[in-house]
Amino acid sequence: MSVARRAFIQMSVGATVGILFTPTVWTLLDDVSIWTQNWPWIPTLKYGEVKGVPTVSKMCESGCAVKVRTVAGEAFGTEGNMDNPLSGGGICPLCANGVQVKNSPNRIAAPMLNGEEITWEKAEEVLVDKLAAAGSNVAVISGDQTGTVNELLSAVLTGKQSDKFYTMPCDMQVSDRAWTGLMGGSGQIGYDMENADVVLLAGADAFESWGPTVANMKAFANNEGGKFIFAGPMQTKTASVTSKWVPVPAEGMAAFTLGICYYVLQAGKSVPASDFDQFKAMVMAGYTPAKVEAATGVKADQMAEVAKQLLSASNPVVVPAGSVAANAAGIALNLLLGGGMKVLPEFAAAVDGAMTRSEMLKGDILQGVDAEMVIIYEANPTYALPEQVKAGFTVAIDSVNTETTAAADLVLPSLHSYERYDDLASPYGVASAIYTMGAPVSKPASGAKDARDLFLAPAGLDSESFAEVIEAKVEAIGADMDELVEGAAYVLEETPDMSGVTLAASALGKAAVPVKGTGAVGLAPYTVLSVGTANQATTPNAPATISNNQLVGDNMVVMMASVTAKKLGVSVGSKVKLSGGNGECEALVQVFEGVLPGVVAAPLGMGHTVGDEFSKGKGDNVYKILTVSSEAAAGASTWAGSTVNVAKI
Amino acid sequence: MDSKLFPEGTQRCSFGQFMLWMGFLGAVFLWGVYGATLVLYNGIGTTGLDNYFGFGAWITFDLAVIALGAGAFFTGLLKYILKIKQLEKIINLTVIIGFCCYAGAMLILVLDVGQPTRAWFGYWHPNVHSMLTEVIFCITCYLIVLIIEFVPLILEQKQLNKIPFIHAFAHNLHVNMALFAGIGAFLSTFHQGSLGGMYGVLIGRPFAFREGFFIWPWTFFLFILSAVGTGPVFTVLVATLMEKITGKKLVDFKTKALMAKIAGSMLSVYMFFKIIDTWAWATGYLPSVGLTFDDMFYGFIYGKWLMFSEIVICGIVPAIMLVVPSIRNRPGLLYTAGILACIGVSLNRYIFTVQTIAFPVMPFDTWQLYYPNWVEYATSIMIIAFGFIVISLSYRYLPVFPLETKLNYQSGD
Amino acid sequence: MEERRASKRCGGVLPFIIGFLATCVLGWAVLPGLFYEEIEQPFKFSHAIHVESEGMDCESCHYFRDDGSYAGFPTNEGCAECHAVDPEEAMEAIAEAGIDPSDYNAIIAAELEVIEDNLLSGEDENKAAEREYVVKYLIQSTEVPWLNYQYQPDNVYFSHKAHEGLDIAELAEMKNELSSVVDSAVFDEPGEQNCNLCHMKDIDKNDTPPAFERNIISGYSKMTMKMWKCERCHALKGQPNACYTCHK
Amino acid sequence: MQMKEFKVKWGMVIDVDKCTGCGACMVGCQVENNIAPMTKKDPYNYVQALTWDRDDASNKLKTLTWLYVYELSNGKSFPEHETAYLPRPCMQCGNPACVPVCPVVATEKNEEGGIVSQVTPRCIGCRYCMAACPYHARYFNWWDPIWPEGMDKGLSPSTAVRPRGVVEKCSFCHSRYLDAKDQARQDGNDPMDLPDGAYNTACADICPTKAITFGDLNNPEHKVHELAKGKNAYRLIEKLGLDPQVYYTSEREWVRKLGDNYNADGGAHGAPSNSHG
Repeated sequence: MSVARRAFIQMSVGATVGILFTPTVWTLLDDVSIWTQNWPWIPTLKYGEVKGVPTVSKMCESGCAVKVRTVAGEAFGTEGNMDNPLSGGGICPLCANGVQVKNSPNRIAAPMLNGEEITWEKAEEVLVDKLAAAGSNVAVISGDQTGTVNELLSAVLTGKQSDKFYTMPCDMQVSDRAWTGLMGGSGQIGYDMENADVVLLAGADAFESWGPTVANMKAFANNEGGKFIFAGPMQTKTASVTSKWVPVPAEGMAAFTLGICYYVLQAGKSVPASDFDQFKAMVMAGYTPAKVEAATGVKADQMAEVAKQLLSASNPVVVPAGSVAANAAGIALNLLLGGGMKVLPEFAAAVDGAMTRSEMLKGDILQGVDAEMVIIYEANPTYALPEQVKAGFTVAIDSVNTETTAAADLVLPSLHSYERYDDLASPYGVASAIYTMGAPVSKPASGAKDARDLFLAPAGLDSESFAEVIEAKVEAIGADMDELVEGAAYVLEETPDMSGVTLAASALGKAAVPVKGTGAVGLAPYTVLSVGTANQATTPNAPATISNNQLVGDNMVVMMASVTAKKLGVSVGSKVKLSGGNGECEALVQVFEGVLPGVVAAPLGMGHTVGDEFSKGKGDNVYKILTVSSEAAAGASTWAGSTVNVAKI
Repeated sequence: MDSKLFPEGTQRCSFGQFMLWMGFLGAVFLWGVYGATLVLYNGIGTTGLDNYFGFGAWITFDLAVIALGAGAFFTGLLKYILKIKQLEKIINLTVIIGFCCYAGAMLILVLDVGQPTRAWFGYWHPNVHSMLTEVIFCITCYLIVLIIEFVPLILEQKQLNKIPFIHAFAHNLHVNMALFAGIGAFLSTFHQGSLGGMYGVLIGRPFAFREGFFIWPWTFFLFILSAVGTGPVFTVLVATLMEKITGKKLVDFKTKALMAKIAGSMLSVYMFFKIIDTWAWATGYLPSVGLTFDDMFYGFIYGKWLMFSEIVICGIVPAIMLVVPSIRNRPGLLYTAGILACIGVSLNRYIFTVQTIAFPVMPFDTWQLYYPNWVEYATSIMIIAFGFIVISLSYRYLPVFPLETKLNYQSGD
Repeated sequence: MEERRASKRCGGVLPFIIGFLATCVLGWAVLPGLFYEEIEQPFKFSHAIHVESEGMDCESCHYFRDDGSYAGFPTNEGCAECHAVDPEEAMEAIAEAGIDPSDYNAIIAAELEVIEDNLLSGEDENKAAEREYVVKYLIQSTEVPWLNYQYQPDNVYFSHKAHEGLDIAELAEMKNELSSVVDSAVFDEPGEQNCNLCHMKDIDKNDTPPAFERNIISGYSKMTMKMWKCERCHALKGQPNACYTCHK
Repeated sequence: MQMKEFKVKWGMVIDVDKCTGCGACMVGCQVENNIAPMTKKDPYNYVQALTWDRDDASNKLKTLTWLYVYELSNGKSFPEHETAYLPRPCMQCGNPACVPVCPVVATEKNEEGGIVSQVTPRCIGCRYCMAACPYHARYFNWWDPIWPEGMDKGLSPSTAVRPRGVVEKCSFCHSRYLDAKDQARQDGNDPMDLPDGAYNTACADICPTKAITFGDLNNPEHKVHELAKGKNAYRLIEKLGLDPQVYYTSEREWVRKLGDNYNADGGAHGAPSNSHG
């Protein structure tokens, strides 16, 4: 071959060697390796000063005292607030996701009239007109149990001579019915689990869904050596850490509690209540262990054992939940034992014409609401109470799209907890009257305004903004604004007058009798916070934490003991239809031995039809199959004792 | 029309017929390409792999083809280093098969790594302690060697070979082929071993973990043996398949039998150690971590029958069939044994890949099932189609089989 | 035969050397420059004016927070302490003048008092720069998108606090080992600030900020310290080189 | 098997008897470490839109849960049945199975308190480490991370966002460690001798029952030092010799028994009641 070609080959060889003697190739490779490490579509981070700003979060039922973590002023996370007794550093899974919900595309951007976006001016106009037109036939449904906003809204009603104030069904309401209704007490019942040496959770799923969950868990954590016993139809998450689980059907809880009273009375305990003798007679006659065992299936010796532990304790406490009767029985038992049950005073009101908390809890929403105009504040009755609410004109106030806002005539976007002034007064169950408030951490999302301001005038207030109402509240209760803003809580030490409290003997005697529905199996609806609550749908990061015992794909999962499954002729994974109340649910079967035989446990809070992909179309809505039965003797309605028929499909 | 390109003195099917065949293969290949595109563009979430089964069909496929492709290095070793003349009659085919298998494995690996653009980090930031690094090194290097071994065959193509430069070049390569064969043998032996080592070193996976010799767990040596035990028979099977398809005799049975004999003896050695290893593992290691042999199996999918068929039906049986001359010399039985052996080694790779990670080590953890989805199948089949295409082209245009003319077009010998 | 071999020999060495030298020169002198594109900073910020004329010291903008984190670039909040243009007033004025707040040129042209009266600079050139800052960022309450000459990606956690104590004089002993990491010129006249070790030398005396040189492949700054440099110095100083010492 | 030992040894002691499985820790972890919520649709990927949906979070085999809470059962039937919840972070093993197998040194056991690092920009996504880890503590990004519109503005500064195709895992929120060291330097304290609590993980911080205790196992000043030696302390599948830096404790024997395999005796470390060191 020719010299030219060889020369060329050799030159290129030389060139190749030469380039290797320069940094070019290596730096080039290095740059390429870096190039492979930074993809343009992957979001980059924001840097700056990192702070933890204390405030309150209203996503769970009781509300959490939180610190919002911000970087360069932008909120990115939520952590607990060490200095606040409601948190002690911990928070619930819902509030832990607060910032993500705040930034969710599911937020409502602007006021809407029949689905059309309108201006805030227009919205206010419509609101005022409708209020005027409705006259006294106005109702309020509030999903907030602890906020001063309820004073504002109730004042609006008072101004219009209406008493139709409703809260969503909650333990606080049931407890109040028992305490102020049946037993003639005043103030709010609380339970001191932290200092008790024996705690009987009579149906109260205290570490997951009952009362101030986080405060309860903190109490549990700090209570060294205290013995916790859980009684209920299923082994809830609470039961996984208590030292004992006593299987008791929901409708039998009152009778079970009275069954324990039997032993306590036998031990000679008494209370200076006017109807004590009547009560004693009623229990000794009607609720002997044998009778209770017959009615509830709970073994007498189990009750004896529990009673023994309570009696031997120096500071026992019984935490009831479920029906009014169950609460009354529980309170009675506490009075007999004289342990860690507390009675909390109510904080002074800030708004003239506002109802007291007890008055607010009187309305029985399960009986149905029918009004010319219904104002719904951060509640989701269209989802949780599909049949109860009828209205000529509905105003829904919420920060995100829900079934309720979708169905409402007028929608007013509200600010997220982290964007507004809000407060928490004595969430139900806390051991002492405690007040916490929070100032805004983030700038409001574009278009968002504080919808509560629209009700200042109708409530007869001349304040500029709701913030002033909060200030008034703080002043009224005699707390220090600055300390509260710093995240500290204000505690009110005083006990309301207990004279004239009765044991509601006559009513309780009848009301405690277990009333069961007609369905084939009992239904134990349960709440897991990661799934959500009646008012708060599943949060963005929660789905990864929801177990396949609640949700598989888009199918809800119901749990039952193997014997129940055998009886119903179903097995793990079989698809079933549950029918009860006036509705039906579809679900997959999971066998879980921690459920009372003859009972099916179903998770509440799924099956949303409106919202983001994290809740919409996930599972089915158990509220549809709950049966409302009336506790005639207690003059209230309850979901306890719901039953369902199960059909394989 | 392309008859000028055919090897000296051979006949091939009509161009139209050939195109039809290629069209079919091409279609299958494109189906795989579609699957591959989805994987590369949307991410590996597209496949049936998950957090429990990070390794699945792809890795199994890779290990299997690499084992079966071992015919290339081992035969090369025997022919060039140990100078077994007989084998030159089939050596070309072994090289082509080796090339297909390794090239295919590489393609699959590109899909299998989550960040293909970083695949070369194995060279840029190597971790010398990792068996996988060794694999990456050896496979890439060995693929290059195979290409070098393949090139002269291409250059011997009738028309190309007329060019003096190419002729000379091809000749030079041939002279040095022994060197490459040597390098190839070394590289291939090592990564066959490393592939086994990959599993043997998993201290967290009782199903696969093995003690070993120096830095190499026993699986290291077992994988080498199983590969050399099956590679040659696989070559024989391919040759036979080609004969069936083309209707020509391509390799004389004497050579096939020799290959089978070699494979058979290696396979026997392998089975001997494999059985000892399994026994030691079941009775020695497992109890030491609180586990029993039975714990390792579950239901039908992960049942004991897998290991039984691997070791007995597809291990001991073919080993015997191949070493016993009277059986080996019956074509039908030879091929059966060969097929069994190949299934055996593939099963072994599958068990080591999937069952290893399927066994729930934490007592409260559960056995999970793994189903590869069509994307994994399609891409794997794509590789097989690729192999067929390469071999078809080579057969049609390259002088792959030195004996072809002798066996088919000349009467007697 | 003879001449053939001869030609082979000379034909062998010469072309080789030519090729070798050619690429060497290319590789060292020409190619490296081709990998960078120059990007100007958002506006002309003069360190010189702030430091020399106004007598500010580095810490007044670049300081450690109480948690030990480092406030690198000043925020509008900081700048507003001196550049006292009230965004709200300014926006109102702009609205009154009927100008679109995003139309910077129009705002600048309008020479509104709220802005003009509060400009601190003397010379027009500097005034223009200051005006640009005020109009584009301060009153819009958007932070200045400074280009960081020492840019590091999100996966790097650099602690200024940990490097606060680095002493140039001390490092001077390792001058040679560090030659490829730190510009040797730094060691010639060690300033009391050790920032020069990694940051642009004597930036505090700089009037017009130099362009940001962006690598067209990696997108990093030319001055971005690559990992091997960090590792070199850590090794020399006996500091850990664990991944998590610097990565997140 | 040589253990790597360092002056500081960050570890956890998780009290199974306190964990109610509420899931707050898992949410806190996702938020702290920028783990995107799982969305079925990828609006930015046209090809994705053409094919089937991405996995949703109900498929536990495709989720990214650095910290995962397992539900344990004593296997008995009603009424003897009992449950417990066991949070499982990365064990940060002293003798990790995952580290030596990585072909590109994307993960290592080194100083920084013996936390097993995972550097995702280096990771090539071969998933060999996942095959190696018996705790399933390592997770693969099967899909690109996508935050629903607007949600990506609230990202945490503590962890870089990972692209798809790389493996990631719990890092004990180690950038909080770096922060804590800076704080110490600022206050003139020794960054290598942090007081108990100065550095805490997101999950331990947020846990309402304080079931998770975090600290330096080597430092007698730290609570974990004693807790890890408790008579009910144990570690998961210890017999394999991975030497985890995460300890569990439970007074319930059936829970402890579920911590390791006892189907055949010959266990290197014996019963879980006395298991450490």
